[in-house]
Formats: sequence, C-alpha cells, structure tokens
Amino acid sequence: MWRWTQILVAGGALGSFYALVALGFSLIFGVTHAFNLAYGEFILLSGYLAYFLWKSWGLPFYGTIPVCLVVMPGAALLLHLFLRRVRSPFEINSLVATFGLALVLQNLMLALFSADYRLIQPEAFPFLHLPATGLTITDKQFGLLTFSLAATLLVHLLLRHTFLGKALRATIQEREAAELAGINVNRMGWLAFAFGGLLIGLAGPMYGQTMYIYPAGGVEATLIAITITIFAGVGRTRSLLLGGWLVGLAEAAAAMWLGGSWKELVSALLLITLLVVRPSGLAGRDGNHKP
Amino acid sequence: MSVEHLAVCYHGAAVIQDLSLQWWPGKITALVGPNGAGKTTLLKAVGGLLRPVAGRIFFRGEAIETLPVWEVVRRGIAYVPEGMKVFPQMSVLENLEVGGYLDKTGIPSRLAEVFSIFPELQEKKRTLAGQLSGGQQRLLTLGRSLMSGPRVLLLDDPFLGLSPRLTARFHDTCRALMAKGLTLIIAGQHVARILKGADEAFLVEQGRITLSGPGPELLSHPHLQAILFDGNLP
Amino acid sequence: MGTISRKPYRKQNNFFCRFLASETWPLAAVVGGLLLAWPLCFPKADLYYQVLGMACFYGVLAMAWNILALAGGISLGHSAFFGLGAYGSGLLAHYQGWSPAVTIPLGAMVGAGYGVLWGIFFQRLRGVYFGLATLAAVEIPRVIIDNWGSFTYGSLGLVGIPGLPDLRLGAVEISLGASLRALYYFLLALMCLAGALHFWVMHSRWGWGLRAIRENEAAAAMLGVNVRRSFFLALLLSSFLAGLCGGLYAHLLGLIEPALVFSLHLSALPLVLSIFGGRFHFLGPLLGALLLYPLDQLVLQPYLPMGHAAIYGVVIIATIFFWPRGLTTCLSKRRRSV
Amino acid sequence: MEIANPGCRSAKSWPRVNSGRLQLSFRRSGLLQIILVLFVIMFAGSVGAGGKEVIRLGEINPLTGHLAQHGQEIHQGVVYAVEEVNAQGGIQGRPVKLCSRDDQSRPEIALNQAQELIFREKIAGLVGGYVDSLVAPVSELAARYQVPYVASASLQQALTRQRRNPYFFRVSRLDGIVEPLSRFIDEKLKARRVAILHIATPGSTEFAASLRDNLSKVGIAVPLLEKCRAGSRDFSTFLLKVKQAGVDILVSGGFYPDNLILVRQWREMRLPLKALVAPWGVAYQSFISTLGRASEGLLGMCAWNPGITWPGTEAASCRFVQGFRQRFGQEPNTTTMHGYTSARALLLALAQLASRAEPLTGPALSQALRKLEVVLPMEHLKFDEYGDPLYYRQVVVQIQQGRMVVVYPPERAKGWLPTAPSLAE
Repeated sequence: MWRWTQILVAGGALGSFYALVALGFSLIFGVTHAFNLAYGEFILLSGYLAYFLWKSWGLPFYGTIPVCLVVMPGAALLLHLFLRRVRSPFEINSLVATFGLALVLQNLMLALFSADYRLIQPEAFPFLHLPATGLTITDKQFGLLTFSLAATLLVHLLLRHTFLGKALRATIQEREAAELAGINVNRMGWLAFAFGGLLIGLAGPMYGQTMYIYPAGGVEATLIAITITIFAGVGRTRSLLLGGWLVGLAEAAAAMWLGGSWKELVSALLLITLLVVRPSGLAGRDGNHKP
Repeated sequence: MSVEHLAVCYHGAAVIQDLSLQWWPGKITALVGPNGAGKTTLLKAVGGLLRPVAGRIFFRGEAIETLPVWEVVRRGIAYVPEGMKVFPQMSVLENLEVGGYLDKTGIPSRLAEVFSIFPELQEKKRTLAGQLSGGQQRLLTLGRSLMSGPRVLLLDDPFLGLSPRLTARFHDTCRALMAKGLTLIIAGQHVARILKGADEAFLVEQGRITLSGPGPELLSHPHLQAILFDGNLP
Repeated sequence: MGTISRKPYRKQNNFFCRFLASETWPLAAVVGGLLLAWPLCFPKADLYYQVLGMACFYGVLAMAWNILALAGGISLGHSAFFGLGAYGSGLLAHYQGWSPAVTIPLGAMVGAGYGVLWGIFFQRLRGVYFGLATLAAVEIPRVIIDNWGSFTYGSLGLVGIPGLPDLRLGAVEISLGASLRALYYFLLALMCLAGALHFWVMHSRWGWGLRAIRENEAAAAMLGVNVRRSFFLALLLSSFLAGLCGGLYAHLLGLIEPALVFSLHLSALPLVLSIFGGRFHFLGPLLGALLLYPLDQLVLQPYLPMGHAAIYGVVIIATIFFWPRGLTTCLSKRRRSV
Repeated sequence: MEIANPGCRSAKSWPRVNSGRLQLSFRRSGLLQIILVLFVIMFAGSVGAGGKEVIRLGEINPLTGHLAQHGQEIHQGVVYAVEEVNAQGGIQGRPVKLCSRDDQSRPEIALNQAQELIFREKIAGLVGGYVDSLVAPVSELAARYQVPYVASASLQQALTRQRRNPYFFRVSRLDGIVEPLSRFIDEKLKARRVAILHIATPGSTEFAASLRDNLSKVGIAVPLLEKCRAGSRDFSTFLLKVKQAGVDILVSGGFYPDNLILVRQWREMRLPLKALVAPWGVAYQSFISTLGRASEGLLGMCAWNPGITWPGTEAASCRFVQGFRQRFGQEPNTTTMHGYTSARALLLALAQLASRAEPLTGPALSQALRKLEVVLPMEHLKFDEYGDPLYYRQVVVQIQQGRMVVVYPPERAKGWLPTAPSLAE
C-alpha cells in the first residue's frame, strides 16, 4: 500500500516536472509555430547558469532561480530574433535551423563548461519521512512538485483569466482571426518567447537539480517537451499537467512491473494509443479544430 | 475612403493590377465578380492582411496600406473573413472579448450591443465556439468583428453556406448596422442578393474594375449578366 | 517542381525522355560523371571511397525519407525501419547463414512489414501528430530487441555479421568485401538506382497524387486520388528502402546494437539531408548527402577536430537562411516556382 | 483556395513550360562552383601527407556526444604521453605527431575517421576508443590494413577471443574487474543476496552476466538483475524493488551519470543496504566532490588513481600526476591513465623498433607490441596471445572522508570501514 503511495509520489513529482519542461515549448510553439529543437539546450544553459551561481558564487539553490528568471527570457528573445529571419515554410525550416543551432550550442557548452556531468545540490534531505510506513518525500521532490505546480497554475491563470492570456490563446487557435481582432500577433510572438524564457529559467535549475546536466543532454529535455506538448495539445495547461503525470506514472509502473528497460516501450505505446484514439490531444474537446 | 492604382501580388502572381475605386461612408458597397477576380485579395489588402506592391489606400485622409493589421483595425476597419474563423477552444464570450482587444474599456457596452443583435449568442455565451453550428459560428465571427467598434466592415462572402433564412437574417442585420452609421463593403458569390441591397457596386474582373454603379442598376447590366450568369437572369 | 517536363501535357511514358527534358539533367550528369570518374584519377584513395560511398548510402536513406515526405508524412522515426532491416538481415545471416544477397532484401521486407503496421495504425494522423507517433514508434522494436536477449543478443549487440560477398559477373569478379573501390561503385550504383526510382516517384502520376495529398487531402480525393492507397504505397516504398539501407549497414559494419541502429541520429539525418538539399527536387536529398556528409567527414573533422559539429550546425543554419527551400532552389531561375 | 499547411507552398505552381534547359543560369553555376571547391578541399589533404621525419600516431575518441566526458579524459592521457615522449627528444630523435579524431560516439564515424588517419595521415599506430561498439569496427579496420591498434578502454571478450586479430591490443579486460569484485563481495562483504543493475550497453551487460555467474559459483544468490537504458534519470522504482528483494549488496554496472542519480536516490530513500558497489563512475575525484557527503562509504573500482598505483611504480605515478596537473590544470584519474597507458604501450613498442633501426611497419610494430613487457603505473603490461593484458586487475576502493582508500585485494588494502555510514547524521 505505502509502496504504491511512494511510486505515486515519485511518478507525480517527475510528471509535474515533465509538464513544466513542456510548458515553455508548448507556449512558444503554439503562438509562433516555431518548432524549437534547441529548446533542451536552452534549459541546459539555464541549468549551467544556476550550477555556476551555486557552485562558484555560493548562492543557495533557490537563490539561483531569480537570476535564471531574469537572464533566460533575454536569451529566449534573442532566439526569437534569430528565428524571425527564418523564411517560410516556417515550421519545418525552424525545425532544421534550430537543429543546427542545437549543434552549435552543444559544442559551445562543451567548450565552455567541459563534458563533465554536473549536479546541483546533490545532498538530499527528507521533507517528510514516515519510518513506520517507509514513505519518504524528499525536499527535492517537494520542491519539484511545488514549483512545477505553481508554474503550471500561474500559466493557467495567465491564459484563462487575463486579457493578455486570452489574446495569446486566440493567437494559438486562429492566427489570422486573432490578427483581425486587432491583436498584434507579432507582439504576441515576443511575449510567448519571453514567457517561454521565464519557464525555461525555472526549468533549468530544476533540471540541474533533479537530473544531471551535460552538454549533450539537451536532446532528452527537448524530447520530453515535444512528447508532452503534442500529447496534450498546444496551449492547454491542464492537459499538459495530466499528460506529464500520465507519462511519469506509466514509466514508474512499467519499471515496477516489467523492469526499467521496458519503460520507454510503455510510454511509447501509451503515446501512440492516445494519438491514434484522440488525435486532438488529451482531453481534447473536438470542435472544428484542425490538428 | 479610396483605393488608388492598387496592385497586389499573391504568391508571386499579380492578382490586382492598377485598381482604383472610392467608397462612400455610411453606405453598402458591393464587390462582385467571377471566381478569382481578386475580390478577396482587395478586401485583404484594405484590411492590412496583404501588403500591396504598388498603389495607395486612403482612409479618412490617411494612407493605411503599409500599416500592420492591428493598426488598421484600430482605425476602424474590420475585415470579416469568409468561412468560420472562430477560436474553437474558447467560449463564445471569450471570443467576443478578444474581439474587443484594442479597446478594453468599451467591452461591456459593445458586448451588450452585440448580444442585442444576436440574442442566440448570449444564450450560448459559455459554450465553446468550436461546438456551435456553422451558422452560429458565422454570426459569432461577425459579432466578434463588431466588438472592435469598426467604422467600416469588410464582409467577405458572408452568405456562403448559410441557409436562406439565415441569409435573410444576415442581410437585415447588415441593414441595421448601416443604419447605425457603419460602412459596409460586401464581396461575394450571391450576386443577386448582394447587389439588390447595395447602394454602390463594382464589378471586379481579373484584378480590375470593369463596371460600377448603384447595385440594382448593375444587376441588370448586360455585361455583368454575360459574365456572371451566362446571360440567364437568375 | 524544377524538373517537370517541358511539355507536360504530351504523353511521355518514357522516364528517360522526361529526365532529358528536365532542366536539371546537366547537373545530374555532371555530378554523376564526377562520381563515376574520379576513382580513375585517384585509384588508391580508400578513404574517399569509404566516405563518398557512405554519402551515397545516406543519399539513399534520405531519398527513402523524402518519398514519404512528398506525401506530407514528415517522419521522425525512419530509424525504426533502418534498425529492423539491420536486425532482420543480421539475424538471418547469423542463424541461417544465408548470403547477404538474400538477407538484405528479406531484412528490408521486415522494415516494410513495420511500415504496413504504421500504415494501419497511423492512417488518420497527419502533420506533427504523425511525426510524433513515428518518433514514439521507434521505441517499440528497439525495446523488444533490446530485451529479447536469447534471440537477438539484446544489448550485447550482434557481432560477426558477414561482410558483403563477391559479385561474379561472367569473368569479372568484384570483391565488395575486400575492395573499397568496388564497394564504392556498388553504393554509387545503388544510389543511382534509388535516384531513378526517386525521379520516377516525383514525376509519375502517383507522385503528383502524393503532392496533392500533402497539399489538401480532401481536394486530392476529389481529383480522384485514392488517398489511403497512395499514402500507404509511399509509406511501403519508403520503409522498404530504409530497411534496405539498414540491412546493408549491418553487413557493411559487421556489428549492430539496438542503440546504434535505432538511434535518433539516424532518424534526423535523412530529414536534415533532404531539407538541406531541397526536398521538392529529386536531386535534393542526394545533393544534401553528397555535400554535407563528406564536408563533415573530410573537411571539418580533420581540420577542426574539436569544433566541427558547431561548423556543421552553422552550415545548416546558413542554408536555411539563404536557401530556405534547400540548395536545389538555386537550380531553377525562379526560386518560388521550385 | 488557400492552403493552410505552411510546409507546402510548392505545388501551387503547376507544371510550367520553361525554356533554355541547357543554359546554366548564374545561380546554377554558383552551385556547381561550390561543389567543385568542396571537391578540391576534400582532395587537398590526400597529396603530400606523411613526412619522413615525423612519426604519426592516430587517436580516435568520443570527444563529443554522450560519451564525451570519458573520451576527453582518455584524450588528455594520450596527449600527455605523446608530449612526454617529445619532451625527451622524441623516438630516436624523431618527433611524434598526434592526430586526434572525434567519432562523436558513433561507430561508423569512428570507421571513417580511422580510415582518414590510415590513408591520409599515414599513421604508424592507433590508440584510443572508449566503449566496445566504438572500438570493434576500428579493430577490424586495423586488421585489414595491418595497423596496430591499442584500445584504451574495451572489455567485450568476443573482440579478442572470438576472432584472432593480430593487430588489436587493449590495456584492459573484463576479468580484471569481475574477478576481484566477485571475490571481494564473497570474502570481504560476506554477502548472501546481491542485486545487479546494468546499462543497455555491451560492456555493462556482459559485466552483469559474468558477475552473476561468478557469484552463483560461490553460492551467492542474485534475485534481481535489471537492465536500464543509458541516461536513465530515475531509479526510485528500481530501488523499491531492491528493497523488496531483501538484498544486502547492490552492484551498479552504470556509468558515471547513472551512479550520480542512483546513489542520491538510494540515500534519499534510506534503503538499508550493506554496501553499494559500482565498478564504473564512482572512483573519480570529481564524482566524490560532486556528491559530497552522499558519496561517503561508497565502493568503487579503479585500476589507478593518484595515490593508488601498481606496487613499485610510486615514483613514476607521482611524476605523472605532477606533470599532468601542470599541463592540464586538473587531476588525472583512472580513465586518463587508461589513455596514457595505451599510448605508452604503442610509443614504447615504436621506440624499441626504432632503437633496432627496424622500419616502422605495421607487422613489425605488432610483433614489438606482442613482445612488450613493462611495468607502468596502471599495470604490469604484457599482452597475451589474444592481445589482452595479462596482469590487468582493478582494485576495490572505498570512499572515506572524501578520499579513495583501497580495500581489496588484501595485499594492497589500506583500511576498511565495514558498515556504510548513513547520510542522516
């Protein structure tokens, strides 16, 4: 019984983190249609920034997050500036251009930070430990859950309950109609990159703390982001979170029953099944929304 | 409002060449013509969606052809696209609110106005727009355009795919809007219906204006009939 | 497309005539001639045989990918076919001891069999959704092969796969296993065959049907294109070719591992090569492979051992900026019409 | 009608009639020029390479990609060995030039690069290589072109046992890890039940199978043997199973990054284990400093480390550490030493050939390597008939107060803390 609770906690924390990683990608992709394969590299950059602030300047881990939150939107806006030069067909060309950018960034990080694996704050302290049951929630899991859920909630509130958010969603759903409603879709693009940068800024330190960072590690983060995003449909925070949990829990359950090497098969099957059954994404309420 | 020597290219092909015309405020102007004549392109150029390669578009004495779309909308020109361009994952209310994006303070009053014109939208204001019927989505598209408080409405094929009853309804709405001082420019395929109600009408052929005059008068013009009805009166 | 026939409405069933009528045949001839002739000047340049041979090999893979892309199926999972072809062929050679001449096509059939499954399950998916499903679909054969240790040797990989046999044409013996030059000509011939197939696909009625599907499925169906069958056939051909490459790879390298043949790299490579070269032109994927791969292997790596991948990235970015529709755009005078 | 799909504007243009098919436009000839220039650059290196004076040594390592960390470490070791020889005046007065290539952690690129080294640079011998899938194709090539290849880190037994390859040598072997480890688990830890985790790579998989066989021979049960994908970021579920299985020892065949996560999650979950042993990744100073106190009491394995050296080579080892520190500004570790040792072996064989004034051909060099016997800081190096190192044996180290202390074999042991101190204090 407690074992299952433990799996639930581990899977839930990881799943929330997946959702956090996917949020920024989803927002940027939805609003600007930029298929950003260098997304993971930006998370790594943010992670490296946090790592060096923590390591060399002795900043506490949670102290590095504000710095990343300031720096990364700038980097994301630079990326937007870069991608604005990409011509149509935008989606596929941005994919290839960012593939090239990812290569450049990977080598840049290799030269700057060396190939070593970095881990922020490796020591763990239990946040909640019930010796009788064996249930343990570590401070990292707790932090991961809190920050991921808080970020998701904030993005949700932004998109659902502010006027700006409505404009962003309108741009995601029907770009031309949004333009005709007087929305400056250009500015929405900048905003999406800025918000995406904020989310990258948050996800980076979390990534460096939960997992390790190394120059070639961005691909994994990008894959998580793409998977969850298309899993859930673009610009839907709730289904993103749901998708993250589903993947996290499915992986944990697969590792439990079948063994760690079957994890990917289970999440792949889950993903394919969902795609085939619900092509418009998780919890997709189908209107005339074209995939 | 006037268009002077306009030329617009679409995917490299010149769709409109050297087209000039004038619209008078507070009237219904019709643009008719065969498929591919450039009606939609003209409306899109005026609405700011396409940038002309040559020529000028004046609105209240100001050249607007290089302005981005939202600036054009801010000046009071609203292009209502053909088809159903709603935000499918947003509620009807949200759709309308987004329509008033440029002037947030005016939203409540204009919302009331739109709901008075289209009461069925008020009934369904919590429904997702994607779940509305086709006709309702058209109404919503129009309603959303009205939310920006336009002076000029550019309606692109507004009757496409609507039932006759709804078409009549739509037409009445247009009249009512005109009575409120709006300028309407209607382009479309339902030539007879459009021309009958138009104060002023233009025939567009291959990117040029070939005929102009009051709507009913134009309808009976032999050239127009030759082109659009193969000589048979509808 | 840049190579459409000069008189498209006259019936031209002979594809050779169509090829001669296309405006790029001089370039194809120059490239082909260069590839054919340079070994005469440098008979001992084994390195170049290897690298250019592999470039031809990747050209075939890129064309396999492009056939599906022509129908709008941007696949991110072609390494699934590649890996299945490699394992199918490798395992047959290992257990049955058959000649590669038999096992490679059979391996390709295994890849195509997986393509059939895609065709059944992914028939409703398009665009990004198709791409994502294909990305996930790589994991299924990979994990199964990785865990089925008793049959596939799992993560240990399959070692000791026999090399390509010697070909005997009358009195002439071509030893593909021992001579890199022979291997190079073999791969070049394979590439030319695949290139001809690619040309045929792009310029046949079926190919135009595939384009129509990519642009607008409903409209294509109204034009009389059997959307499902056409797309399915494209998938089948594409997966077969990718599987063929995989089978060949197993025998070229002599060892395969799940992580090696089902890698993301192999899925991404044909996409990058095709888009770099231009995916709307029958020469595009080919040129992409023939330029990009040797550029990296022969120029960037030796001169810049540490930073070559970054330069590679810069080249890709520059291409997207200056030739957004691929290098072959500069083949036709009016870019937008390619 | 408008087309929504942005990827596909092309078919808008329907077949158009065009003229002048033979006339090459400027753009087209531009492309041709690019192609020609590239061809010239590609072939430029093939002429005039390979001087008489310089001895060229080839090196292929994963300098980028997911194996980059260890590839870079081996690379540094090789660079150091070559520079050391050059500082002493080269081989019989002839300087050694190192030609390094990156295989991007991909075998077929390793093949290309090896060929480039053999044909364009005309190297005398090859060193480097990190995992078996990267080493194996290069070893085949070495045999085909008769260029001796001394692999720095390769374990898979099939590479030497299955196929007699007279041009392939390596400075490490799997037995040198599994044997001391299983004896340590049996004799020192007195384990009854052991869980083994390994990564889906050939080396790690073979290690796990071989260790299980060895352990069951001495009557130790292995109730849990699990495989994980390389780069797995979450072992918490696996650790739950470990807990369920009631084992006292956990052996991790994971690499450096896998062990980072595994150890941390083990600590977090407060799993009662007598010991966690990991042959790879733990016995690195950087691992210890990254994990900090969480690494205390961990067991790792290494062939060499600063302060841990083959008996009788203390002075040479010390010189190496100091020289390396000066050159690269960082500490050498066991991987660096593997690179250094492999390069040393090749250089020593070259020197022997040169001192006898024999030509530096592949077969002669292979003979010299076969006869080579030398005591180096990492091992007493002598190749057996298969090209495997005869005396390669790793030691088990325990991390005590942030330092590595040898705990097995007994003749080299320095101290042993029988229980793993838990982190909570």
